[in-house]
Amino acid sequence: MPISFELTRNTLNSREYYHEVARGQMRPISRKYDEQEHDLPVEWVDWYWSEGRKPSANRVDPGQPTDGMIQVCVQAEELCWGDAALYLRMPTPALGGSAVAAAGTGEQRERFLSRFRAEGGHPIWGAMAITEASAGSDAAAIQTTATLDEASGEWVLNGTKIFCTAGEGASTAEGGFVVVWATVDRSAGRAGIKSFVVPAGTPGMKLVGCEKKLGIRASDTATLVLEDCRVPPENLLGSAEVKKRGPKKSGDKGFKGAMATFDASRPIVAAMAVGVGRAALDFVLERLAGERVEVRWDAPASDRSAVERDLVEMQAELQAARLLTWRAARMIGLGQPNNLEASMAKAKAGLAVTRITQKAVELLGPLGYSRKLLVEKWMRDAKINDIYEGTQQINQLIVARRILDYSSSVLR
Amino acid sequence: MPISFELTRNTLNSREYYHEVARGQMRPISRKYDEQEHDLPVEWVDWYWSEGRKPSANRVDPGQPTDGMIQVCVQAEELCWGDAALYLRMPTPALGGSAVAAAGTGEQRERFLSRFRAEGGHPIWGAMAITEASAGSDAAAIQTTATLDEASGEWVLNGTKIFCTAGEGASTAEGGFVVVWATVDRSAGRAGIKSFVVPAGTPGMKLVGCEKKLGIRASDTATLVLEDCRVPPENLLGSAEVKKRGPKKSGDKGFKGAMATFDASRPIVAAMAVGVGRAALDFVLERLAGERVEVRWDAPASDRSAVERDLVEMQAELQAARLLTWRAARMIGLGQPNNLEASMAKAKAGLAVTRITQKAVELLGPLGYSRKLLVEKWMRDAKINDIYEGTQQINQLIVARRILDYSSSVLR
Amino acid sequence: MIDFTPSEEQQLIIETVRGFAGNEIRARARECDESGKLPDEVLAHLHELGLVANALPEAHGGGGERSAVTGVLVAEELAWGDLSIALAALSPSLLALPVADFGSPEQQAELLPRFSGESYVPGSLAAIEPRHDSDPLRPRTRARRDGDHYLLDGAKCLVPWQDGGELVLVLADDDGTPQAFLVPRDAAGLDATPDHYMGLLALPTVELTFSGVQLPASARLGGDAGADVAALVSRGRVGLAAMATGVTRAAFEVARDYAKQREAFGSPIAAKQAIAFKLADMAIEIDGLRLLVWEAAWRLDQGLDATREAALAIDQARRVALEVTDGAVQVLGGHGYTREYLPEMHLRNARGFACFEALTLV
Amino acid sequence: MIDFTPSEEQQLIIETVRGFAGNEIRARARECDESGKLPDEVLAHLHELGLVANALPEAHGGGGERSAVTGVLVAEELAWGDLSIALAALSPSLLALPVADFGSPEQQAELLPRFSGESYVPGSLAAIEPRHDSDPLRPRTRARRDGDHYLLDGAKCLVPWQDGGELVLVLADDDGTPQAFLVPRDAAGLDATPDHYMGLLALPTVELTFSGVQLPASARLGGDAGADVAALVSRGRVGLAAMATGVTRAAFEVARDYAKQREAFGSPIAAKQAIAFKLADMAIEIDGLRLLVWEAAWRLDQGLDATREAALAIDQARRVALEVTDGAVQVLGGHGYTREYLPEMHLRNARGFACFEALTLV
Repeated sequence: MPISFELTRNTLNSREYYHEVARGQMRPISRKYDEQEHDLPVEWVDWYWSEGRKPSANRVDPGQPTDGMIQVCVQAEELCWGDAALYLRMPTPALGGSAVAAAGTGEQRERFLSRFRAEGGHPIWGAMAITEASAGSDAAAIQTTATLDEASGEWVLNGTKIFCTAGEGASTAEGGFVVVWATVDRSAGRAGIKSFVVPAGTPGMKLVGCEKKLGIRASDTATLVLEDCRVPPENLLGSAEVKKRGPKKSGDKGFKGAMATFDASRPIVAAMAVGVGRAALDFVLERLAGERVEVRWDAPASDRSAVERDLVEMQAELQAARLLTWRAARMIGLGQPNNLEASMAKAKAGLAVTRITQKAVELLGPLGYSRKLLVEKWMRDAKINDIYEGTQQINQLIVARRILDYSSSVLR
Repeated sequence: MPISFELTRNTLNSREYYHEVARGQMRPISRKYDEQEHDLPVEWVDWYWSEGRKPSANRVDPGQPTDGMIQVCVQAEELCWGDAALYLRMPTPALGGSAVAAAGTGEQRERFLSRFRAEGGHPIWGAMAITEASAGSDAAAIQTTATLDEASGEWVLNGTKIFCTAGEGASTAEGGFVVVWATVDRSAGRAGIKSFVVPAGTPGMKLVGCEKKLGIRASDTATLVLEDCRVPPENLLGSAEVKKRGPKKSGDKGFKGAMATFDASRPIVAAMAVGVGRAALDFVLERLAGERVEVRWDAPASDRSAVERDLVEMQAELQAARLLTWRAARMIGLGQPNNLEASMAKAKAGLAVTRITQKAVELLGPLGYSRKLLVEKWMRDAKINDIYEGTQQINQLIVARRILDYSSSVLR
Repeated sequence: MIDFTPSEEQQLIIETVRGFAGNEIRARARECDESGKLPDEVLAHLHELGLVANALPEAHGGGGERSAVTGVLVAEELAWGDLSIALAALSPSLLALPVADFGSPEQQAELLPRFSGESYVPGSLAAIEPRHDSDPLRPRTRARRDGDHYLLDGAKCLVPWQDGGELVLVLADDDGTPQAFLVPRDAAGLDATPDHYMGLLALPTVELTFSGVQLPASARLGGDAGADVAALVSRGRVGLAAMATGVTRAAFEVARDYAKQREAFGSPIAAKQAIAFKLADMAIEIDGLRLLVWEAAWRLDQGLDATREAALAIDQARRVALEVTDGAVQVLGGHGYTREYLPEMHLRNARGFACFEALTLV
Repeated sequence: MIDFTPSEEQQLIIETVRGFAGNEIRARARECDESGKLPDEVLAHLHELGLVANALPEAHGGGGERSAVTGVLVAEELAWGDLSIALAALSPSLLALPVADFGSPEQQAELLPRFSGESYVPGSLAAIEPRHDSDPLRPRTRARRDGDHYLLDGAKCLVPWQDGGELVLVLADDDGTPQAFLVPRDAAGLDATPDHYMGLLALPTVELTFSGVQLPASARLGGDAGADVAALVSRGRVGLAAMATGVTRAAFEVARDYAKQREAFGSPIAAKQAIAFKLADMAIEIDGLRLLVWEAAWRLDQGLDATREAALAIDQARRVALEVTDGAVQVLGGHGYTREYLPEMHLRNARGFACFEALTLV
């Protein structure tokens, strides 16, 4: 394909559809579930389960060309333009599904994921539980253990997981599941870390509570305790074998494989960020245009007002973030390694939308700061993009290692 | 003293005098010696030697209150408002003098510094030679050696020094001197580093040449080679004894003492930076005012033009840098340790004036970029402040260690 | 002679307020933010310290020690404790200082003693309007002279409105110049609706609408010449910039302490340059901001024009407040995003400085 | 379908130009900067590659392969080699492309073949004026219609002015709209004085003054409707933003390589987060800028309006060019401040993007 910036008809149709969903289904309840922090947004969850997840819903014609992962990014952008927290509360396999899809067998994919496509039933969620109180960006420091009970063949999990997005739904609604990262052999370091699918309601997995947060308050960020939580051997994703470090550290491929899930998910997370940033930017542009404050695209920098300059820069930053995101997404479809590009997109998008939404609050003065509008909420929501799925700093670190050709032992 | 921002009459008089010097003696030859990169600015050097250094010249009445080091900062600011490169080319003991004053005996101070106060004669310079090709910010990595010739009692220096400010004048004009840092015992690390006064013209000290630079082109940034360069024992500053590291690392006090010279010099260097930044800012303000572009101080941010906002921010940044500088300077007079505050001032001033001068070029459009005006020169000159006397990064490091209470082994 | 050392008396005040802020205010900050309520006992205690009364004229029961420099020193420490509580504690100044500066002898005699009495009486000033380009010096709220009275029309927002206050000082346009009017809270035609913001959750604020509110001519401060509203606005900017210094210092300290205690990859995250340099930059910016605030306050005390210096201080305050509090959230990572730690509140409060005007006065 | 892969033909061009830029241009960059002279043999060689001629109509000896996307790919690579040489190598476009777009058949037949001939012929466009608020779309240089001719009055600066050129295209105000005029370099009343800047030292530029320069009516491009000068300016911004990408990439690479090789405190400085993260940010910003440039160029090729996208690209280019080149100097420390290394030149050149307009066209 030559260089092109034209979305396919499929993506355009799909974008139009999700924009309408965002506008019609999400925006009207945005403020409500920001204020009712831990309540389940039933209107949204039920609508998505009964309507939104239908294969036909996204208006994509499988017989026509698609933009592949870019289309997924466009959808995520639209829905997060609607409400990023409600997006994260959608009953989907989410990151838990990505883990099963990436590391699971065909049987496991069928067993855990098909139920999300089955008609009827009640809403269910998937989630991934990695972070621990003393293992944040440093996932290799995980303390949760998985011990093989030789007698039953079961794995016995013990530990506490925090910051588990969608963890309340995934751990409690029958049919959902949490993919838990745990170490089977602490002496093996990263190589000893494995992931286990823990079905909702499994005895020993206990929901302690959800974080009270700055933003994305409709999203259930759970703390889960695992106490002698038993899962059958067929719930281990990948091999049980621990490959101790060889001379070239080939031993931690299991861990690296797990981390690679992020290369696929980061463009989507970046697209989500772009959606929040665009929500704020669209709103500010429209509101100020109503006050006859508009960007004169052909004006020289020396003649711009301060507000106008901000609006230009916000749009440039958002578009740069979006294009970096699409590039990383496109590489997935082309089968190209995108570790560098995915982290570039995530780092750029997180920072750009944090700044854009903060600036949007400023540009609207007391209106921007007021809870009467959603702009202040978008600023609070946006900040999570600098933090989750690899903080700004972690993504800078990944980019730096790649451009310098340094291993994680040289640059840390 | 209570909090006050009122300069003494002495400082005001002195400022007025040096402003006139800057305007009358320096500005007219600024462009000339920027273009004639390695030429000695004879008008300036001769004027300073015959007039400028007279004790009466600075219009300070010793019987009246002074602002102490702040007065020195104000003088440096004015002269660097004139021309930072010519300031660095002034025939003074400069950093070499600071080293002698800080670590030398009374006899050494008299022997090396009095000649700068003596009437008549020809211009002479002092300089300090620390940096080496493989020892920049990492001064402890110095390779230049000083070996004691037991027979003669002389020290024999060998090595190559780069980035030696005023090194051409100090190494060649009879009567001047270079303070050379060298190790007497490599195994002792920092504790083995001592400083030696090498008089201009000492056999074995050879001027290799001066750097071609982005800015401050009138300043001679020399490379000096020391080949079996012999200095008498009485030219060693401080004790010859090497205190090996004790359990509490008290052993490197000699090195630390030498580094402490920077605590005293950094406020002055920061003030020099402020002078360059103010030159650009004053010019832009005046020029734009001529075009009826002015800051309305009482206007709200939402009503400012982009240029107006820049002008507000530039002034705020410059004043913040100036006040941080004066605070660090004031502490010297009060006998308070100012390592943290001096590095804060240097870091802030270096960055602020780099940005201010870069912005000044932008605000004047093609005029700012043109060599017809001095703004582009000030941008080139200003950048040195982010680099010499401890780069931006080194000063951030010092500040970080202080606020975190970390030693250099924990945070490096 | 230039100096940066508070006087002994100021140092004593700083230590007292800092101690109280650290022990009493900080401990309640989160609870107040979540509940949207001010701690009455804390305000009562702070009132006993006489922070506002000290600045009022002795003739009206005050301490006669008006000093903007002392004011910014106090404002920083209180805001270091908590911004909402700081604004509430100093809100009496919003009425008392303008009356002291521009009120008639009768107004001073009537109003000032209230604020130096035994119990805390809140003040209220309406300077901000509900539009993107709100400008305290060019209010769209209009005062129309009609015979021996004024009629006020317009709207204000972000007006502190604690229980127990009787008057609100309102900035309104009077024939092209901004003027300040003393308005009874229960005046006919004045409607107050609680409003809510991203931050300042503990401070009760209202949106006000004025529909032909009738006031006697004497309600306008400053006699025939009127009040110097520009000076009031400068005093407001300097006070707010001082509070921004306090908020950012609080956020910085949480981040610094967290970074030293939190380990990742085998060492404290503070030992990583990316974190350490960010903390260093924060510290530098906070100190730079504080010195700008001090200079502006000093000029006010000298009777010099401080419009420019107030503008420089608030300009830096807006930038620094956002950068430092956002940076603090970032240093804490996931924890910074939760309401278990204070920086997210500091960020919400700090972003408000972009639109705050005259929420405190020095 | 969205894609970010240059076509095979474009890839070949990129590799050819990159190879030449790396081997031949970069090696001469410093010498040209110091001497203030362009390397004729390099320009001759680049001309042989047909970079400009390829874009001209086949009817006039060109390759008929006009593409802004190809143009920005080439511009980035050349500027990665050296900005002055890149501008000189592509300067024929400054005349040839506007004539191709808006010239009369006679003008095209007369002028275009010159630029696709055997030897290199420079072009020249005067878009910038010597004032702080220079605006190519609102020139103060005025063209006054007087019967069957025009009279030009005003001043321009930063006009590329290599030996061998005969014409300069001048943007002037014609009764309220900007128009483009073909002016012989030796026209009476036209005075050219060499001018000098902080950067672009190797590129000869002049300041022009027009004192009643008389031109035939046909000198105005575009017939009765005139030329679409706004489109020209957009094409200029996109081209310049592409060159900014190249300059920043060059500075970044020097900094990256230096940081890996330079040791301090026992390890390469690139292994320190403060340096490594700075390099990471540079890499991200450069890639983001490039994609904005590509999108704007793609829109031009699609015949879509690209005013907004060109503005976004040049806005980012100005910021990124300064930040990255300044950062590169910083990474090199003392060495970065010397003219032994290239980043200081990159910084001087990059700062010019703040005022550059229409110094190249795609």
